[in-house]
Amino acid sequence: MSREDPTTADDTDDTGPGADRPTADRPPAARATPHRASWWRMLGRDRAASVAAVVLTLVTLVALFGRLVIGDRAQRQDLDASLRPPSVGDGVYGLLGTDVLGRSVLARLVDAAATTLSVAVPAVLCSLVIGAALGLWAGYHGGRRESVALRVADVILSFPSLLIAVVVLYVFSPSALNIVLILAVARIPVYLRTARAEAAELRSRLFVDAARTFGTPSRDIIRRHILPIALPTLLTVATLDFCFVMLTESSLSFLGIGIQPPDVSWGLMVAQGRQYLQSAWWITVLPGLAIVFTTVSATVLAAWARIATDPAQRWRLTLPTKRRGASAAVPPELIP
Amino acid sequence: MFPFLRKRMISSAIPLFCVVLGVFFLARMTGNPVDLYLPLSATAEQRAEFSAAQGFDLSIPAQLWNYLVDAAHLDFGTSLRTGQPATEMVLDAFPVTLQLAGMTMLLAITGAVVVGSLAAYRPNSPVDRIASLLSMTAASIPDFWFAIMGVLVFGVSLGWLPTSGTLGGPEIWVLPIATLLIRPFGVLVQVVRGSMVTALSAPYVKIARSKGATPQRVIFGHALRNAVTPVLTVAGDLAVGLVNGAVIVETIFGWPGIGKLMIDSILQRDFAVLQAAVLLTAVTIFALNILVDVCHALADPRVRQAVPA
Amino acid sequence: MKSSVSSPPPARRRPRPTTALLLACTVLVSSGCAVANSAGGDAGQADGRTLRVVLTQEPSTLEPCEASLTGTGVVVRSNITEPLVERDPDSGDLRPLLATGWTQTGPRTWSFDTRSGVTFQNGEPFTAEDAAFSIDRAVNSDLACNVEGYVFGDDDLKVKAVDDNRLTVTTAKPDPILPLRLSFVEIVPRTTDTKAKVRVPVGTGPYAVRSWQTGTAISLSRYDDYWGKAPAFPRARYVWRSDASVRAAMIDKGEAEIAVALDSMEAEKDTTAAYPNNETTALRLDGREAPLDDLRVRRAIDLGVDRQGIIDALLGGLAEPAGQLVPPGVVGHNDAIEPTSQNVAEARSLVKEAKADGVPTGRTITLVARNGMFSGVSETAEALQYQMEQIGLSVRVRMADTATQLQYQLRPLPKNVGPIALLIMHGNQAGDAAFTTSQYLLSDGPQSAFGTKDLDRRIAGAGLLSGEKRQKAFADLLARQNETVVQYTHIAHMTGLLGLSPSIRYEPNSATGDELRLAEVGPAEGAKH
Amino acid sequence: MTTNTAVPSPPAADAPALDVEGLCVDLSTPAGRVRAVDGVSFSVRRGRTLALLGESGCGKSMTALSVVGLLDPAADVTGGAVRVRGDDTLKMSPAQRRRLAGPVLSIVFQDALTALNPVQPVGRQIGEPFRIHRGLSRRQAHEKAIELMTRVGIPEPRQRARSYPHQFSGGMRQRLLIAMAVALDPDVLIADEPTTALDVTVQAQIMRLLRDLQDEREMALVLITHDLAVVAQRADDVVVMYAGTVVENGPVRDVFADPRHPYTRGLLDSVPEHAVRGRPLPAVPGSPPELSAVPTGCVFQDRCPLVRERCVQERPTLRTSGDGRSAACHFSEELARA
Repeated sequence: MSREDPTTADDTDDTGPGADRPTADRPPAARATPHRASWWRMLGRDRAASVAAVVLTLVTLVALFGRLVIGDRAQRQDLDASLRPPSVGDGVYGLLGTDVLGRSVLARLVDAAATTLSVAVPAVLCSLVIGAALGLWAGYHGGRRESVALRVADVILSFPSLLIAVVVLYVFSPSALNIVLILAVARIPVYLRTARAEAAELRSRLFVDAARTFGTPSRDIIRRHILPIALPTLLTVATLDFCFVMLTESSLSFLGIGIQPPDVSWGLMVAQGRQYLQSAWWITVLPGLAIVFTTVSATVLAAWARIATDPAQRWRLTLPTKRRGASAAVPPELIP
Repeated sequence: MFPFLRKRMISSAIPLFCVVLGVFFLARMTGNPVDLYLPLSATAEQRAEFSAAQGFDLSIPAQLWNYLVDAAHLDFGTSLRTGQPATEMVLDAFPVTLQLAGMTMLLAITGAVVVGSLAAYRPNSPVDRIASLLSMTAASIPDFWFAIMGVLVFGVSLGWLPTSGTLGGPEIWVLPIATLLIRPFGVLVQVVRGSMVTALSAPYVKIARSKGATPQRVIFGHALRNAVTPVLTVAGDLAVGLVNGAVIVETIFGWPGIGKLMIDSILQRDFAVLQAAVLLTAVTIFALNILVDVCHALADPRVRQAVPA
Repeated sequence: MKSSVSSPPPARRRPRPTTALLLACTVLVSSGCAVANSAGGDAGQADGRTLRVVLTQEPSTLEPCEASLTGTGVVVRSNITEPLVERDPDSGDLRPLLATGWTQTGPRTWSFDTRSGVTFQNGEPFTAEDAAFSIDRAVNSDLACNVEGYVFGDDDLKVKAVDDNRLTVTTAKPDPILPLRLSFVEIVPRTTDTKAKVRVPVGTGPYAVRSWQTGTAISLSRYDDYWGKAPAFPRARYVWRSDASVRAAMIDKGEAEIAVALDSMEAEKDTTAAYPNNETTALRLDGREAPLDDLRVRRAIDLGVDRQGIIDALLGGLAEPAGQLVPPGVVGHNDAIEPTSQNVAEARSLVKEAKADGVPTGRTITLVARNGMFSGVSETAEALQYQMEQIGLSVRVRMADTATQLQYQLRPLPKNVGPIALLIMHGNQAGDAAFTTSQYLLSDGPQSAFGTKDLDRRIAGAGLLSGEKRQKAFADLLARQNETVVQYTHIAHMTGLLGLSPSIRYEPNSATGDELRLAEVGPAEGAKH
Repeated sequence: MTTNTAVPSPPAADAPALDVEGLCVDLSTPAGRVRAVDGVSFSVRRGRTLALLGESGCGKSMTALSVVGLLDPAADVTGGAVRVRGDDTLKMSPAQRRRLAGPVLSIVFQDALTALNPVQPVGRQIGEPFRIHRGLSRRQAHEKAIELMTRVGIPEPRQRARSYPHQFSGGMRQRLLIAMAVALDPDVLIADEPTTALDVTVQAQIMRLLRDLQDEREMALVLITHDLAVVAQRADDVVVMYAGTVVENGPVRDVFADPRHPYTRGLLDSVPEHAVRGRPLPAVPGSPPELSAVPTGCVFQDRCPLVRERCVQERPTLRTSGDGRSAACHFSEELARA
């Protein structure tokens, strides 16, 4: 368990947490409001995190509404306009150049944002929900259920996920849905293990014991007492998993079985553009940058959110960056 | 330690059996390879004959039984593609990938410990920011893209390294390892940094400093070993993920490793080789998991004590 | 003065795990070097004596009777083993090789004189007995050789060595192109295994297999007792890289002298050479499924495709628009057929017309293509998809692997998959349209989706003719398919792109993709030897 | 072997072993930078015990950490001097400071479980100062560790030296921590709430051990605590802190008998006649100000029963009276008379 022990902050630095620290005479409920208000302020104080938030918001907006703006521009081919370099002279859609089929790279980036997110988000959510549910259940109950769940995770992990993807996608057609399912299944063990570890540690805590003696059903204990504590870690892992999912999807495209045309994803663009690396860098570099920017932003924001949701560390975020002490960029639980 | 190892091995048996079963069905899912191996105009009789010779005409349970019996004798059959024993092909390819992955993990862990510790020692210093940004970027670069860039830049433009292949001196290792390395390295730097930051803010580190310990002593003598547990876990999972990376790297650089062998045997519907390769990989992954647990126990006396329980 | 003792000697301070790590490191490095060294025996340096060729993939086997598989043939044919007769890739004429001459002695019987003074690489002399054995082994055995199915169909041949230098071959039906068919049979010594395929062959060719490091390289060395002209390079080595940019990089870097199948955008480099490779790409429309069962829709697709645009943008401008399945130079090629030029308006109106007649033109057509079929295949599929949608059809692309694509390509065709437009690439290596028509145009041809009785009859008839008549009959039936059947939307006669190091001299020809004759490669003028 | 030649030689007997003067520590908080320690001064001689007394958050731990140079990155020393053997440690390079850490200055923390490295055998940790400062071999350091463990009363030290922290009870762990701190006979030992986490009987043992060690080694002891009883029994002098400032100091006996600051007085008044050791600091009505909202006038004005107009306007300075005592109250004389 690597979460910083709250006592650490207390005995070394008893004024550190300052105003945000709960004091005995202030009921916890009263604390909620100022905190919510200070989220923005905390975000604003952290330049990296605010940039990351802006990038992610932008990506999300583009993914949600981009297609409405570009219409069919992402699909519109013009073989005569093949491989035009980025220029300001060809209107908005020529800004980032064209690909080999004469399609606007800008429009394709926009279109691909939606596809990329519509693969990555469901895949991550599926594995998060299933993995976390199984893991919490296993970890809370322990014993045989725990070892069965862990062994299942072992089995899934020991199949190379890329190969399963290749088999399934070649055998059943390589649809976006199949990609989502494959990636979701492949990542379940990660959440399962993380959730189990958290639940196993928490199950012996006093408040869980207390709940149990009151006859609370275990389902409710898990939901009300264990899940909220395990959630920040799980969410961090999930955020960082976006990176994995996007990269794997890209690798699948490299092998020719990722997203199928006419759909387009960033990974597919990188994979298809790689052969033009020397002659038309923009086709492959720009979507690659989109992946990098999005995942780096997600990582930065995840690290920030993790500290922000940890009462023992939150205060650090309110400091100017220069003197922020122990802020873990990535929690140790991160399992890519 | 030994009862622990024994227990882990026993508990691996059932999952491994599941893998054996899973591999079988995975391979069957890819369909009958008859089209690939017979002439385009092969007659129905020829097809039937081929299927019979390969045992594909039997019912699935019967095929499964034969496979299990043979597997119990460590006989995984003959490659359809090359006619060689599958076991032999797999064992030829395995060391290549193992060395590639081993070197990669070694370098990734060593590099990540150094860089991550430096970053963690002065959080939010320029060193830390650069290290964090670079590691996050490294972790999100598509590996095939990096590989091809590497070939073009270091192989062709600069001419420092061979473009690909396994023929040559130690320099042939650079690009494949670098390609495999970027993601684990990027991720591990962040993990090391995170857990080192936690460890370095722990009271025992303050105590060590109060004894006059130098920064090196503080980092390597005190904090690192406490920070190592999450690093080990993540490193173990990353090592498992290297199989995926190996598929890409070996494909691009023409390395005769197990990743290439597996993808080829899928594309060629070479069941025997696929089964043997996946099984060997799975066994390795199980062994790796056990190794990670052993390392946990070595690193942390509290885990060691809990083991017999 | 400063205290020197505050930090104890580093060696003592190092925790044990570090030591273990270092140890592991050493072991790994040393074992790594071991592998590198073991593979490095064949050193990959440019020594001017070794011709280094980079292929797309490792041949699965070098069995000569599989030589009609491109991967195997490119290494084996005319390098390690040789046939009795060879086809000149430029003129299409047959030339004697291990046979010095041949005559048709009866309607179904041919007689071949074999060359004397030829020895196999194992030292045994070549006789007609070996030729008979090789034909028997490839065509009549249970080995299920690829040559058998591809070239000879189901019928067995009767082969007899009359004496050491003459053999007779009798076919079940009259076969005017038997010598052409026999140009696909590679001759092996009679001691070759008849029960199983061999991995490493022995032949009479200019090079013999020296070693095959599985997964890494195949090395050949010059066969000193070769009966013909000795090749320029004493050694040759094949390696394989599946990524085209890596193959191109190896030429640029000087790590290989020849690289096959480069991407078309490398065409502008002066280290590349383009050559027509006899391959033709086409969309095979499954006329059994609506809306493709309507002739107007098929014709509309043919009209909707922008061949020149695809060639210029995606195929590096190297290919030629196609109007038929066989390229020029093949017997049966119809010079009168013009490639359809794009006419979107007409195509649209045809689709509209069909729709008005109740044809479900909105039904989604699946465009199946194979990864790695040619450079730019997925972009081509996307272009076709777009162009088909432009004329009012609904199309999705499915990129498949070889095995999956074969299921769509070969009979029995998959059921319940809806209308399929299959991107095929057909290579007529033999130079006679009979090989094409019987496979792709016959209603029940192994690679044909449908046909008409009329066309079937014409195919059968043409196959029995020879000379000018044969040419005309096939040419007519190819035009006929374009008018009445339109199973194929022809796209392009393809061009292969070879990477050639400046240090060598080689003229690729239309057969290069199937048999890369190392003996024809020489050092460049002025290059040091 | 070598000696710690870089460390300044011990000062004259009557010079203070530790002299803190006008120490100011700023802390970055959500509300901006605040002054967590504001002009704290005190000094302590060898063999003497000084108690830093105050409620949680009054800055006493931060004062201690600044003295040993272990402040959190969020905090900065912005002024003052910490003189050890006559030299200001705040002006030293990290390397110079490291040379002091252990042989001159040493600290004991409250929570011995987290203060001991969980993955190292305790013997190794206790022997570490010898390895760092005296250059002893691992074996020699181990022997020294065993000696020290014997001294602090660990039974079977030879066997237990190879055990790990989690295998010891809380009291034993505190003993180990103390052993580590006194390993090199420091001039000054700072004990930051050394007994808070322990139960009452163990507390007494630990305090006794500390006293014995202090007597034996002639250390100056800075005892940070909020336990009045401990101060009364153990300390020679006391510094009472409130909201980052010193409100009163002087010999314990005098201060406790006759507090000259209303805060001290409040503390003492709230204790029953015979205070039970280990009782938390008794409540003075109200709570200390947030560091971000320390009033401009007297820091204690919000809770002071004697607050007047002047207290709001003007912050009282620490005024020294002739008897070695000082207090930061405009009306300390008044209080003394009362």
